[in-house]
Amino acid sequence: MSSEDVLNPKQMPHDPEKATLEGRNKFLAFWFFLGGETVLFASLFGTYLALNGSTQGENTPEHLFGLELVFIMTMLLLTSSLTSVYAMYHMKNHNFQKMQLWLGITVVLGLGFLGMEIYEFYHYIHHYEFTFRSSAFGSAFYTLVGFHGGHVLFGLSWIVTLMIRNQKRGLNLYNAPKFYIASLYWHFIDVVWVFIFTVVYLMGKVG
Amino acid sequence: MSTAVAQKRGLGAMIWDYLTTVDHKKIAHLYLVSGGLFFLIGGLEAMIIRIQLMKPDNNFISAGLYNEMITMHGTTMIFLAAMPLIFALMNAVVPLQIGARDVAFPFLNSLGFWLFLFGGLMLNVSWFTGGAPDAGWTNYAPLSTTSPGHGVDYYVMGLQISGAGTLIGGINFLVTIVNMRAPGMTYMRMPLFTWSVFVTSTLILFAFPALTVGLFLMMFDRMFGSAFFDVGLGGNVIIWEHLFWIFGHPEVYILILPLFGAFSDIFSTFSKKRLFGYSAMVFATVLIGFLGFMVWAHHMFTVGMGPIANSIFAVATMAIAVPTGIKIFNWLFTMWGGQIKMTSAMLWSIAFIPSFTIGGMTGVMLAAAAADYQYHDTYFVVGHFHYVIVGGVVFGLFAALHYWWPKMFGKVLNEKLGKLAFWPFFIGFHLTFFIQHFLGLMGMPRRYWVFMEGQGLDTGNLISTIGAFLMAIGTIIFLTNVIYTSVKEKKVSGDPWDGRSLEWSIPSPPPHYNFVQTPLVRGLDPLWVEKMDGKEGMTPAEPLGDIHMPNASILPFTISLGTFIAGFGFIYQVDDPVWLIAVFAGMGLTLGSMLTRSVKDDLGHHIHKEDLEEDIKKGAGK
Amino acid sequence: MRGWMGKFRSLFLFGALTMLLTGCGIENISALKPKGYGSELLFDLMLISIAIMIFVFVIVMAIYAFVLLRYREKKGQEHIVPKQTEGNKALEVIWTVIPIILLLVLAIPTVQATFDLADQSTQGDEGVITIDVTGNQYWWQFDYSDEEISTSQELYIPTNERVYLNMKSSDVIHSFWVPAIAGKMDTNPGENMNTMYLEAYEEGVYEGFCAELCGPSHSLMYFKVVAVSPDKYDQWVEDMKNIDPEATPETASAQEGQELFNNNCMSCHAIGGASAGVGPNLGNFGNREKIAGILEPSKENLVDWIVHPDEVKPGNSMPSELVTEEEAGKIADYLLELKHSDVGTELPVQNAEE
Amino acid sequence: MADNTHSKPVHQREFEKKQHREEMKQQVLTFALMILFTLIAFGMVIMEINSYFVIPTLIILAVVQVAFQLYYFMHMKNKGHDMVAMMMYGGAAVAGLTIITFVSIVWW
Repeated sequence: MSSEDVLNPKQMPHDPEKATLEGRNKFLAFWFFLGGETVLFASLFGTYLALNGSTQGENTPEHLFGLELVFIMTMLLLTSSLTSVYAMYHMKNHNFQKMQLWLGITVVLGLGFLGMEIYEFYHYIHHYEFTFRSSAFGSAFYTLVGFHGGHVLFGLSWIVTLMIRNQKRGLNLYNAPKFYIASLYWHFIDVVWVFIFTVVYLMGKVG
Repeated sequence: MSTAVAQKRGLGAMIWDYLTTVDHKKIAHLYLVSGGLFFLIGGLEAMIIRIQLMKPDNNFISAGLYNEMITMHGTTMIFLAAMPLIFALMNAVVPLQIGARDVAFPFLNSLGFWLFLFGGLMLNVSWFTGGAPDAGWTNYAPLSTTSPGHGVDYYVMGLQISGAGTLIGGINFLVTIVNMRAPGMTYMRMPLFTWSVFVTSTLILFAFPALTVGLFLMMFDRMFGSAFFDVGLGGNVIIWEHLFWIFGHPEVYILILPLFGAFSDIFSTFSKKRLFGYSAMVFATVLIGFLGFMVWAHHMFTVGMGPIANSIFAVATMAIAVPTGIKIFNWLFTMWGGQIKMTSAMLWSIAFIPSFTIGGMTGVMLAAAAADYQYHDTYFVVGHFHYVIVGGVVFGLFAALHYWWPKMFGKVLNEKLGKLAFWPFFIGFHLTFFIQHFLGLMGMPRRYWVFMEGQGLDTGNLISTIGAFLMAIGTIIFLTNVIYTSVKEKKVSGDPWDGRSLEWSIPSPPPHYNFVQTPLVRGLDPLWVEKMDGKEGMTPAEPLGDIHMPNASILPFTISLGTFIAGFGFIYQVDDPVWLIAVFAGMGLTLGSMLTRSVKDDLGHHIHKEDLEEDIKKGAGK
Repeated sequence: MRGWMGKFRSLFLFGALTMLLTGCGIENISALKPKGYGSELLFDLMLISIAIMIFVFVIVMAIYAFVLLRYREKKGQEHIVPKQTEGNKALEVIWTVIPIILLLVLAIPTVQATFDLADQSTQGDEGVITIDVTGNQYWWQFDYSDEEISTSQELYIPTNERVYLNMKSSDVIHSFWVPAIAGKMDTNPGENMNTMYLEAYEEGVYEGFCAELCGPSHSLMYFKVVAVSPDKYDQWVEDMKNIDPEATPETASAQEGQELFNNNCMSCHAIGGASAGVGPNLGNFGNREKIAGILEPSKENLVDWIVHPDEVKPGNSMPSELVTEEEAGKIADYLLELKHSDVGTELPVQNAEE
Repeated sequence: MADNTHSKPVHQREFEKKQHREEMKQQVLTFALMILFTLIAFGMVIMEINSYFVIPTLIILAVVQVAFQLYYFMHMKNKGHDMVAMMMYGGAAVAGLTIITFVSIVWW
């Protein structure tokens, strides 16, 4: 298949994201990258678990965390995972406009999550004077959750860039893999969050 | 762009070509040159260390400078010399061995190189800006977190940048090997070098993230006041040791496995026999990679992990001797009954077997956790890992370079000079490092700036220093050979060694699309199979047609340059917030380049059938 | 031979190995001349592993030599194509199974020794000595908490008794290593404390090292372990307990030195009594084998060290030129007179001979 | 490769659409279960049940949720994911070892 065909939106196969060699390469590479990310986050989780007792005072996990906010954040992120599944569903049915719509909803939910996380950090810093520098627990907490937040931010910018760039020309074999791996990334962010709310917040609350 | 046009151009155009190239063969050249340069720098540092230790109470360099030397020697040799030289081989050979026209992600391939280079440059800039890192290549906290000056900051930023490059390279080769194999090239028909690159890339994928995290924690502690390794605020310094070795031990296998693969190819080619026990070799490679992840804590036996953890890691470590032993015997039996041809490449490989066996043996001795209470951090360990890394990796690099040099540059390295370089290096190597085992047990700890008179260490250290000079002479002869060959030697055919694998079925150096037509692979050692059937070359698996190739791009360079600039910003913003400008400018350049790459369609170009026919007439078809 | 491997020593290979290895190194430094329980145990473990490894090496080299001699390509044979053997199941099983057995043979004593050296069962029992070891940049502090004695650089222990060490660091990671008596153990900062034990068989002055890179003067962080008979040890404890830091020295110069010392040095150092904290406790200084762990005990060297500590041990925290050279001479006179206990001074210092 | 880009017969397209709908149903069900698990997890912590029971349960719930994400949302259950699964298992193994290490032998 020539590269001109790749940009022709009319010829869409069943799995547009894996129809070209380039697409298959991207698909595989991205999964491998996620395998590496697993180790990256495991190292951060390990560090957090080793240090979450080193609170140097009363700012302990039990004392700090409020579950209401975390619950809403979890719901937002879980839902955004479903909406990006919807987006991919429409991609496979070659319905570009609906895909864009659902991606848009995903982005809005993601922004909501990010906003609440920023609020949470702000709250800890100003209300409890619990900062990155105040104890080893503080460093580990902000690093782990912050790394995840950074991933959310990057994921959002990525999806938005893709949406804007391809708004006019629709779905084709060149950009389908890009959309697909962006959605994989978004799911992975959710995977990490499941462990964060379990290990950091819920287990922190249990003590 | 046709290949004919690309031949004659000026120096500026050539530099621009290398800055923007995405061709795996040219990227191999880049890795080779920069890795070779760092190898010389690291070697120079080693010589300074050996001169300082030539006699007791020596005062050749100061204590602080000595610590910088050992730190930079280790860091340079591992990250900036051995790794890129291996990447040079991977780039030069793997796509050819599997019958591919390029790697899966040519753009990322180039990005990986430039990140590595800028990371390496960053580390070495520290010499000129008030002191190199001085906490050892292992950079243990809190010595590293409390080290004054910016040396350790350079370590952190330099390794972070080059580490990102390595990770990208690793993923790239994984996908290349999984997706880009020619028709008929099943996994169990891949040459052992390709197999070992596959396993190595997997190790890179899982090992480097741990280093990334470790370096981030170190960076946060040093530059942003966090408390991971600050015991005063509840930090724990053992975290760094674990993260470092979770990365660091697989790193050792990342270094040695590709060269195991190269040795397998070399032994088989120069014995004119197929590799003995091919499937056992593949299995052993995978097993070594797998076990490589379970043994990192044997670097930490004296940390105080307790007898249970120490015993578990001791036994797991010993287990690695089994697959390694399988490999040694399979190599020996590959030669058994063969027609051994003593080329320079083979000479280095032959020398590797006893050297590496000794390294492996001392490795098993070190694995005995309790006995390690005596060996740990002494010259015994220094002797051991140099037997593995020089006797394995460096010998392997020399062997592989002699073997694949004609494929990379079209000329066989001069054999006489090749053998002349071998002997001083080989003898010097054993002189330098064998005695160190004894020095260690006689009471010489590692990383000692001076040793005292009257400790019985004088003679051993002097012998060691003499050996180091011999190794330097060997290296100089090899460099001479490279220059001599490029000036004097004649071009050779595509298959100077009577090769067995696919890379020897195409001209040397290969055209930039490698294969005019993708070959059809009909068995292990595909070219040998065809030769035995009396055929000239490979049977094509596709009709002659247009070839799709990726476009060159300057963006990998600018992305990496951005991280380089931002790195300085991060280091110096501690002193003066003005440097944050550099952080933002650098990140801006990096992210801007990434955005450009993302929104600008790059569909590559085609080489047309007519041009290919033209090339075939000139001999590209063979 | 007290080691559990003693019986096997008489076997030829082990005997030869023992002879060969114990020829290496200097008495009271080398790990190859074990003088204590730990080092002997580890030396035996080394012998077993070396013997197994030599066995393997000999086999590999025999095949290697045969192959290289027999299968070199000869002139006129260039066109012969050798038989392309795929492999050999039986052989491959053999060289998988035999190494596994050999490794098991090694693994069992390894695990035994590892647990043996981690044994702390008698710690805290009546009469069992525990000493707190603290690594500092670049000196060692030894606190005998039961006796309220604090010393530095020289660790006194009784022979043939198990002495426990509780080890930590006040700054960066160090590693405590006395090759002739025991192995080594890291001293970690923070709350990660390690415990090991020493048991010396013979009286002697044993060399100790820091074995973990700890800064510019890492290689100058020597210390001594002075093993004396239990009686002499009790005498030493008695002497050290009775140190009177106020005692007036004999010479006038030393008396001036005492005053200078009290005014300039006491904020970091102490003489006798409990631990000094910042700098080493200088009790019994006049009887030390070495100044600062590395210099011969002469007035000249001591003055040099007091005035220019950074030239002797780069990067250490003692301030330079705190006193003039003349004042330092008086302080040196004072310090070199501090001979609180003669115990151990009669033992030969191994470094003199070679 | 080229053949599946040409226009397909209508019935095949219908079949594929139906397939997608089926899969979508599964995914919505998965989502519902994930929400349920989350509710249980939060509920247990809010009700302050004995922590010896809660912590293992929380971890199991999280692992199951993550498996749902990977296998259903990210399609790891589908064909052509062998290599993917291998690498994810590899990553998970290293991740597990790392975490076990950090909760056991980075001692105090």
